[in-house]
Amino acid sequence: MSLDPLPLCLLFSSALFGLGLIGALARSNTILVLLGIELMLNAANLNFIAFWRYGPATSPATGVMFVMFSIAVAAAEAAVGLALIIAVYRHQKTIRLQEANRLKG
Amino acid sequence: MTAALVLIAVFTLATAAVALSLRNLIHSALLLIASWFGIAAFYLWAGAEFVAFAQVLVYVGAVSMVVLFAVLLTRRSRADTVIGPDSVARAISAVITGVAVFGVLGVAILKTSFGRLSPADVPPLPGGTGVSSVISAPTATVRDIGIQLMSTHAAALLIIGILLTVALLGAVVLAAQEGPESKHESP
Amino acid sequence: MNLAVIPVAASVSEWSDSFLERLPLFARDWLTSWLPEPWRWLVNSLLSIAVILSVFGLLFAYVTLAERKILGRIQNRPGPNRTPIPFTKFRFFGLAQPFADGVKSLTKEDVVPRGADHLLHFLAPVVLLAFSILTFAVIPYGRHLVPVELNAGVLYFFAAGAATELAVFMAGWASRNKYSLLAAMRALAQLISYELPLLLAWVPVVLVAGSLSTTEIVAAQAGWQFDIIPHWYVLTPWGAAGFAIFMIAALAESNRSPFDLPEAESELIAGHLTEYSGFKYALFFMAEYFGMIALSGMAITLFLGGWHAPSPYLEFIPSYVWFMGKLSALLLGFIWIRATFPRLRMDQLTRFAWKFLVPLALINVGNAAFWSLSLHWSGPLQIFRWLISAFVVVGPFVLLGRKLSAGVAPRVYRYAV
Amino acid sequence: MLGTGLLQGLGVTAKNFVGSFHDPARLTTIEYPEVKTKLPEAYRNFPFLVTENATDPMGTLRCVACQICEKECPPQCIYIEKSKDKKPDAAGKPQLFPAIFAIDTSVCMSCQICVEVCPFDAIKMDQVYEIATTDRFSALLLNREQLAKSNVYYHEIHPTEAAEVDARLAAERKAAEAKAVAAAAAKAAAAAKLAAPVAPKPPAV
Repeated sequence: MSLDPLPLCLLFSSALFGLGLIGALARSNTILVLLGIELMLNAANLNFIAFWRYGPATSPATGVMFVMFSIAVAAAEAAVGLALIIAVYRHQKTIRLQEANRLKG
Repeated sequence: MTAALVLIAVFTLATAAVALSLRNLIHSALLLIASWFGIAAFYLWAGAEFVAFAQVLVYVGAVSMVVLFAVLLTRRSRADTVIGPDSVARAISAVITGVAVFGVLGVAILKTSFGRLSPADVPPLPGGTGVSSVISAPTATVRDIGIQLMSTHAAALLIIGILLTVALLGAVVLAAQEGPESKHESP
Repeated sequence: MNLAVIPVAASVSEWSDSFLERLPLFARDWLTSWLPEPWRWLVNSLLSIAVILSVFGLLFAYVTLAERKILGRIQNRPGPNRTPIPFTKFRFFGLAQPFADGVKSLTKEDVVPRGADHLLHFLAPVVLLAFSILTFAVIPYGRHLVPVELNAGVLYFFAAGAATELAVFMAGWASRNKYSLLAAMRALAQLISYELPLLLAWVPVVLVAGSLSTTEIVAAQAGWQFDIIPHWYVLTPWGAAGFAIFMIAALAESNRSPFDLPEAESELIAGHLTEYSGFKYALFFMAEYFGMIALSGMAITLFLGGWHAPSPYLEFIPSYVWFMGKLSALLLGFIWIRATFPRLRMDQLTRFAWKFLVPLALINVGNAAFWSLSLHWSGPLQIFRWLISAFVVVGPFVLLGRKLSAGVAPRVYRYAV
Repeated sequence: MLGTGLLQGLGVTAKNFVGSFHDPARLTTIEYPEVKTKLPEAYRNFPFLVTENATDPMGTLRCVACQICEKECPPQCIYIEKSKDKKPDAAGKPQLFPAIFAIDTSVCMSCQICVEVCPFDAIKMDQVYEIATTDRFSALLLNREQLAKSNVYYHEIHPTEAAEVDARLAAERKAAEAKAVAAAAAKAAAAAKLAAPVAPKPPAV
């Protein structure tokens, strides 16, 4: 096992990605599924920063830029996703994914 | 340096794991916020302080509030925040999938030689002392980020602005209470 | 009043290295001189943390006393003046009052509702206090006194401040009291509404100063016109508007009167603090005052020239004294406002934020952009620049103000002459 | 314009603040334990017994233990035991006096009926208000010694009323003296007429 920072960062981010995946697949509460996806997005951001810091030299702030846009997109995603959850709840009175299985509102 | 990284990683992963396995939704959400703090700490550790503060501002300040409000708005009683256990088969298959993905990624990372990128191979800068701290150590000052945003990434910035506006309007439209005429439809 | 033509020499005054100016540094070095070199750095950091905590802890204690005394004087009463020095008869105008309050709140019973979420109930005040103390790290207290120099200091300040909302939610939810929860939701609505004008109010400063670092923002406000008019941002049209918006939003963010309806001690029980007692309540109280002090410090840094003296003839007074003087003045303003204005209603509060402050703050950003674009204007064009900028502030203010107060009959103040 | 009212309000509070330092008419607080407010003359709470002489309070009580107040007291908070012997009062007449005079202030309702029915102006209403005690039984039961207060004190707390009472008492005493003198003179005349060997007796009531 090497102790270089770059592989460690990448392992960290892939572990976080795996956790987010487990959460998104295992839980049936929509909010938790959304949060799992949010974690996976964050894991991807970690990779960008890790490569920006230790990867081959690119133009000065590309990794940082990417993460910033990604955070903005994540914020939009969270807002719309949670609004969808509230809309679903209003129609179906539940946010368990198994029970929210009708196409008709 | 590495010890700090390991500490941050353990904190982030532990809070995330506990958050995703807890049955109390509020506790899950709060622990996830702690996990987001851990990620911000990682950004700080990596020297991207602007991103770290943006992460805290956006995730802890805004997304957390949206999540907590959503949890509170989608329950009928206080007991609803504690959700029942999910099916075991599902959980096991999810864990298998997640571990498999992590395994594949991990093996790939460990097998890859990052070659000239690893700090040992980078010639120390003149006057530099610590090897790992000076390797490329890219700096992204706020000024750099601002200039980049306004020149190279100007189009992306505009598109993000439009995206955020559309997301705001969409969220409002989706979550807005329907008019009184559709009231009789709801059970 | 051209900000670009500050000679660099003017910002480095003869007093910048005077003994008084460096006194805190000397004191620190003297205290740590016996330590071996590698430890000195750590002890220096710990020492500055200890100094900040004790100075602002004491300031908190005496601001509460000053608040009660000044409120008393404004209502024509003497205020608390009884508490003697312990075991003596010397009262000194009740200067021991804050410590008596502290002992009282420490020894009070800590009541936690049976159904409460004990861990979160305990964590809420701790989180709030921790984050409000974190905000003290980036404020430049004096010429040589900046605890942490961050490239994105202003952003750090507001990121650390964002966690207060979390604490409010935790307090309301963990109490297991529906009134607490409702009040926490109302408090969150207020905090989020006023976060926006607060953030927009400092954008013009960053735009003109060209930096997010607090030290550089202070340095950009150095120098004087004709040796009497300082180059502080508050003395420009957009700066004055930004300062006013910032202070109003700061009032709301720190739950101060007239925006204190999350707590509203005379009407509601105590909002999200209903189920808190004893020292936990004291921690909330402390965090509220720390937040107020930190926001005032940030306002000084952004708009009031930081630690700069208002005139070169007054520079012999060390910079940290100037900072503390400005801080005291702003805190006095907070108290004065609390004594004067009645509490707003919830709908008035949010309408004021979204329909008045946010548009004004957005217009102000444009105004600052115009200001920094017209930096090179000279001669009579400068007067023109001032007029345009002032008009962009006053015009929307009058129009929006008329719209805001439309439908409200002119009030007759029977008792206020 | 928006905000002018706010500025006006700030002006008012600022004026109050400054005024409270130099204008004593504004700062009306009386700092209680050191400075006590002057109570209105008609203020009353619990009764006390008037003595003529502060140096010998028990010897100069006006009370003659007639027990009218004890009978009239609605909550029956007064308890009196008559003395066995008589003592001369202020006018020099031998009178009974209360061997025990106790008022239970936990029962007294400050109705002042005892004062109104007293034919001797011996019981009056007091103005003390610092009467908190740590013992709610015996400490609230005031005895003769605790109740006795001098006429001078009465003048201090109810000056007009006390002056009236004094004037009336003085007039009564004068009338009584005049009557006594007249009676003595009549007696002397009768004695002279009879030329009786019996010595004149001191005048009875």
